[in-house]
Amino acid sequence: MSTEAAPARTTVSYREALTQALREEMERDPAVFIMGEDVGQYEGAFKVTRGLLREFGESRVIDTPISEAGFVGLGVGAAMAGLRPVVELMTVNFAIVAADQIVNNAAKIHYMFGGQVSVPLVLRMPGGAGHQLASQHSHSLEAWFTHIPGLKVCAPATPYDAKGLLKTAIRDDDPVVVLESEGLYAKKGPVGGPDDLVPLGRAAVRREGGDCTVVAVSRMVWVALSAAEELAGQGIECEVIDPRSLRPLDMETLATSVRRTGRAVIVEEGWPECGLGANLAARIYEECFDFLDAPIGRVSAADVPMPYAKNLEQSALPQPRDVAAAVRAVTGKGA
Amino acid sequence: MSTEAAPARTTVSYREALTQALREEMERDPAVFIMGEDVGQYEGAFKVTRGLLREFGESRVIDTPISEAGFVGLGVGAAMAGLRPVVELMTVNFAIVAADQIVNNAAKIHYMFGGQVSVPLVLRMPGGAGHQLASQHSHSLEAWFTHIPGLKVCAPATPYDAKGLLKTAIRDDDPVVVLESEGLYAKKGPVGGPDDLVPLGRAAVRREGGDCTVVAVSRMVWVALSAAEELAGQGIECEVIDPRSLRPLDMETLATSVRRTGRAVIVEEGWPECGLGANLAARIYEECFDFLDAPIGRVSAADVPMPYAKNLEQSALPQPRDVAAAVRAVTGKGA
Amino acid sequence: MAKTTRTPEPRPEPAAGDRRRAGSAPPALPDADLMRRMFQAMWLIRRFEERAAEEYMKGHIGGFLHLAIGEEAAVVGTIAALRDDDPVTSTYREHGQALARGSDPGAVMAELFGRQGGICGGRGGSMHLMDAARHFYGGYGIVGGSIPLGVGLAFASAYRDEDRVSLTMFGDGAINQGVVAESMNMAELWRLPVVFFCLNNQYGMGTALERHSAEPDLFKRAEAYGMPTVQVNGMDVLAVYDAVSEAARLAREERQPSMIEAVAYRYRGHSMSDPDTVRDADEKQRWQARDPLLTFERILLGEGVLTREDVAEVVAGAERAVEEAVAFAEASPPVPEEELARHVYATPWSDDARGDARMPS
Amino acid sequence: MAKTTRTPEPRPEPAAGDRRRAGSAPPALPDADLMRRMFQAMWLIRRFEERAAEEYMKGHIGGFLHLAIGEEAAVVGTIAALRDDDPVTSTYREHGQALARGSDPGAVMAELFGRQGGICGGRGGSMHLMDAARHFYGGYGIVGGSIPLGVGLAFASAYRDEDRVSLTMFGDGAINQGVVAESMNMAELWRLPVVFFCLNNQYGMGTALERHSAEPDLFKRAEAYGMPTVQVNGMDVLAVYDAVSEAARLAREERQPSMIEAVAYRYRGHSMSDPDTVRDADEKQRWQARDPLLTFERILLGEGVLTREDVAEVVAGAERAVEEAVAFAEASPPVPEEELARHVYATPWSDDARGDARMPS
Ligand SMILES: Cc1ncc(C[n+]2csc(CCOP(=O)(O)OP(=O)(O)O)c2C)c(N)n1
Ligand SMILES: Cc1ncc(C[n+]2csc(CCOP(=O)(O)OP(=O)(O)O)c2C)c(N)n1
Ligand SMILES: [Mg+2]
Ligand SMILES: [Mg+2]
Repeated sequence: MSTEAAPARTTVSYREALTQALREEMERDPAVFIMGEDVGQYEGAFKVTRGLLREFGESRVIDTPISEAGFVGLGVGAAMAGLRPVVELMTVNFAIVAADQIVNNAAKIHYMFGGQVSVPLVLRMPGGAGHQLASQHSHSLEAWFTHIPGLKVCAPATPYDAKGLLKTAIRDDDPVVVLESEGLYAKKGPVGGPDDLVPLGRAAVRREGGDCTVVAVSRMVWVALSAAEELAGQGIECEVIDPRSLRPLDMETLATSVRRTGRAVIVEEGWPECGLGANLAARIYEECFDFLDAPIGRVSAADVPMPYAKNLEQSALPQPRDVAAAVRAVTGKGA
Repeated sequence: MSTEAAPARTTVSYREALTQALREEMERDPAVFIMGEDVGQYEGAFKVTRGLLREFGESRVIDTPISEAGFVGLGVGAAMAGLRPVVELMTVNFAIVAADQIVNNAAKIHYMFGGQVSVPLVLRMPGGAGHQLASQHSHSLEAWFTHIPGLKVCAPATPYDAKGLLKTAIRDDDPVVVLESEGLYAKKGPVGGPDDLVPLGRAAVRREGGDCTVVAVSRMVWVALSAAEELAGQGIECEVIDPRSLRPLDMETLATSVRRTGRAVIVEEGWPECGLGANLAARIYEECFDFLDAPIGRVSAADVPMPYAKNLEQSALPQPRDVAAAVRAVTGKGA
Repeated sequence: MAKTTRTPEPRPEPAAGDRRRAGSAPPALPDADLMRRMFQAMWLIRRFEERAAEEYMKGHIGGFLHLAIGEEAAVVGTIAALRDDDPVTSTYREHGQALARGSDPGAVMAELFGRQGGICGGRGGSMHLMDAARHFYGGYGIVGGSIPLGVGLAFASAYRDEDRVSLTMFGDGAINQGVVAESMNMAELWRLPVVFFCLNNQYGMGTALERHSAEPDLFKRAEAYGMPTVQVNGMDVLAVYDAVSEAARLAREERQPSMIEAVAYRYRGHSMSDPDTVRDADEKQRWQARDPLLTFERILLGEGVLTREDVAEVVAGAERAVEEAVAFAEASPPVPEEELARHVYATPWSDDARGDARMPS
Repeated sequence: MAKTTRTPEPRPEPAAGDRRRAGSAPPALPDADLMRRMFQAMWLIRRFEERAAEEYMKGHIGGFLHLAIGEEAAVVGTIAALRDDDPVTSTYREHGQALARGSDPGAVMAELFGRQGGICGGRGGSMHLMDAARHFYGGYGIVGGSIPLGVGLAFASAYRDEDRVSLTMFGDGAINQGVVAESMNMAELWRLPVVFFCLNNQYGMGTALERHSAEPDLFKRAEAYGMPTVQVNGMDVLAVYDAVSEAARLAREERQPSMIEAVAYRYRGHSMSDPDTVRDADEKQRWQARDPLLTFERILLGEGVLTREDVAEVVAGAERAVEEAVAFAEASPPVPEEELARHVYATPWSDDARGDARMPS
């Protein structure tokens, strides 16, 4: 079930894994094009589109004005006509000005017109915090997008999944929101080849263990894994599960694990109220009620706008020690 | 704890209750003004501002262009300067184009500038479905707003609360989102006088009962109450609780009830994934884990864009029979 | 198509629609057969909407019902000037666009009735008609929100090196949505084959043009992007036809986007639920006197294209078509409730949890 | 202030900034004392930002750091022409606006350092400076998002019948955010006392003006709303001062909003993390040759307002002020972590659940 099980060809960064996915899919299908702010000449704010303008030219790698609502809507229209736009939002924070195009057009068109046209649109956007970018530039809006039927949503945590999920998203006939993590672009790992797709709706077990199931999303997978390391030293074995795809959600893998461990902690980078963690918790309680030996632990960002000061920001974000403490609390083991 | 306990002066519609709140607060404080689409000459799409243009003139009742992002932002700026704008979004569906102004400005300004200015802004917006308005006009976005620290959010279900909460919101120094219900404007009930405020963060027990706690929001309170009636006939007594305010949330009242009944059902008009119901469920599980005799039941809208056809729409929305079925399931009583 | 005003509309008292009043010499008339079909379409739309209003009152139609009665010239003149495969997008006030494109009136009425035989299977209703096979890409409910979609359809045409022109229709109130400005800038920046068609009926709901737009000459909005613009008499189907023909030619042959402002008037309230108390009676009467159907009838009789008998037959034909449409709608079965979650996704997955609504198929 | 271009900037090779080149005869010079203070402010900003860049490299400053080096004329000419109580809003590139308004350089540097003594208590950082006491209403990070706030501040002034003018500064790239169009329409529709100041440094991040705006003369955007506009040489502090003085007069005395496009250039990359590889070296050199500090120095020496010694003293004074600012910032304590949830709400509640972060106080 672990993606690492899949045949890994090379070891590259999460950033380069995304670039590979884009390059391969553009080579495969002429209907695929890239559009966004500074994706061409500037090669992307996070350099994910490096080299693509040179390779594919201005007709397929398009620098836009700072008009997110406009070019996301343009992407929806182009997708209705059968093209496969991959629209980059420089960050998830700027997707908010395009929320109406995403929620009222991309997510609704296939349904409200009775299935006459589909919207094979990919919206790539990095999110998360940790670089002192302060309140307006530190959002994790997994919950907002996952709330919306009509969208598909994934959040890769590894280079392998970044490549495999982005390729799947590009080939999918529905609008897919690919939530990347600003904190993971430099992360290195194995990636698959041109035909190694990662399906939507399949979680990955990142670490096996019998004492507590830790469900962690995107960058939090790594936070959870380092907490699991620490806990292992104290004799507490965590099973770390990465849902990878948030809509659809692989409840089976989550529930199977929790039924076995009887304990769960959820780790998210976003806010606690009406967040992803609350949703995962509610669904796990529903499916594992009789198996849970303790309430599910939730580790989220503090319920505050993100502060600039480094010490405040770090204390607002989930740290390995917070995860470890939550696991100790739900297992009743350890210090 | 029930608002009906408070001294009720007259019996008016939810719509008129809101009008009274606006009129009284505008008379009380010259810094209060109303702004929105067709709130003046047209007297509001739902006639909530009826008569106010005549009473207070064009300087305080302002018809806007169809520019939600622009006039919500204008309201934020005016609030920073110390005015008390009451901005009407014709419906919650149109607040989505203004999401950035709400999330990145209204909710963040007090914090990110270290408390130098506050944003005493009220955003009124009706939501919900049931009138065959189809996919783009049927949103219930309680979860989106409640997710955001820096905002306060309430959702009145009765005329008394509509008036009392709106007055509280107008006097509050923080941005408050008042989620009204299109389905409740005609609902009649008692209302308080000019000084009867309903505080944020205090739930109301709408009906007492020992078998199951039913937490219902906005219009769903009435759906829950009619289910409770039906169930009472079958010997199942529900305690129906209306949180009224979603941020802050009165967990104490909810938890106290669930600890007593040992069973809970949550009824929301919005979507199930990352919705309000999942959040309320997660928080109740956390605080009542050892008291719950069964998993919490959740009744939400179907996880689909809202269809136009009447029969489809009705089957997509929570009905009393759905609530009754959920209560029977969690109590194990009744047919 | 210069950056100047053609067949100007002196507001608030515009001259009766008549292209002979146009500043420039009128272009030659379209051929008689086309004009006959345009006249038929205008009457079909008029009768269809009058009947829809009745059915709404009877409770056969739910939700919002926005009528374009009075705007038939702008609607039909536009569609008639386009090629059948030119993509068109519109607002919630779009029955006419679908009918003018040739959509089956029965399927459109059945959609308003929310039946299985509806053109969108009952999912969309009056505000969300679509006929993709006829390149009518839909009616949308969020003001302004459909305009970038129209630019996207133009982008696809250019990307594939096709010569299709995308036309997107919107109202005077919609021009105040920021996304319209964003769309115009991108269209001109990338020279996309799109026509921005603003059907200026001088009100956004209850708000008069002068009370929502600082500059009532809306075509000037597009000039800010260096785009050719024109203002035409939207009550004159031929004036609209000429303007759209030229705009389509510019887009098709020169990849030059442009904006048309067609000044018109709606004879009914914003929607069936609007008591229409804001607009004054005189104003309505003045515009009633310029009914686009009568204006066009005068021209057609004058030019000898139609006889009085022909006109009567056109009206009767529209009547028959609407009768049949209602009959079809009434006979159409309700949408099966098992289909609630159908079409949420084009490629659904089978979810392990919470029943049908979670299991699109 | 006519809808015409003043001190035009022939692009891509603009003439050296000099108001004597202006089409119209130059207005009289501001008084010597004011010009001296403007010159001091320009140098303070220049040195402050050069030093901030160094501190960023040393890791003392985190997040994004956007420098306005090269744009000092536009910043100082603007603030100098306003009254001290005229509200000003800006973007994330706003160190200069705060300093020009008289904010304590130490408190600004401490904010960049994320310390308790920061002007926003370390919550905002470089992108979110505010000095409400000086009517500087903040720097904002969402492009375009702050512009309606500026209109709202103008609205408040008009609502209270005050004569304050709100000026909102934004970049060339920001003009493509739809909310800017919405804001301009409302400002002119309601005649609000606001000045839209577009600091056109000809790039939005790595995208050149011609590649993001269909019409590179950005002032034309405001003409679409019937607003007076002017384009000025943003490298010439006096040209900017004149334009803003007139715009402020229009807003204050005639409640007439207007737009100023100041054409300038930033000498550094978009932010410290921008390698600045897109812009070519020649272009940068041409604009370096027109350094606004040197241009102004020439004028001040020529007019006999300053001697060479005075100039040296101004530069040394700026140096000293920045030294003190850094010393203050370094000495300022870190923000106490218990204060994480402080200022989430102006009127907090005490929540019964999940600890401090849930209990703003
Ligand atoms: C973003 C948004 N805001 C508000 C509304 C409510 N609304 C529906 S139609 C309308 C008026 C639109 O006027 P106009 O664009 O002139 O089109 P018309 O109805 O006159 O054809 C309004 C305000 C909406 N649907 N979307
Ligand atoms: C809505 C939004 N989209 C994208 C960004 C990322 N971004 C930050 S600054 C910038 C360029 C802005 O250019 P301009 O308005 O000319 O201002 P300048 O940086 O040149 O001063 C971009 C794209 C953002 N902050 N907000
Ligand atoms: Mg209109
Ligand atoms: Mg710029």
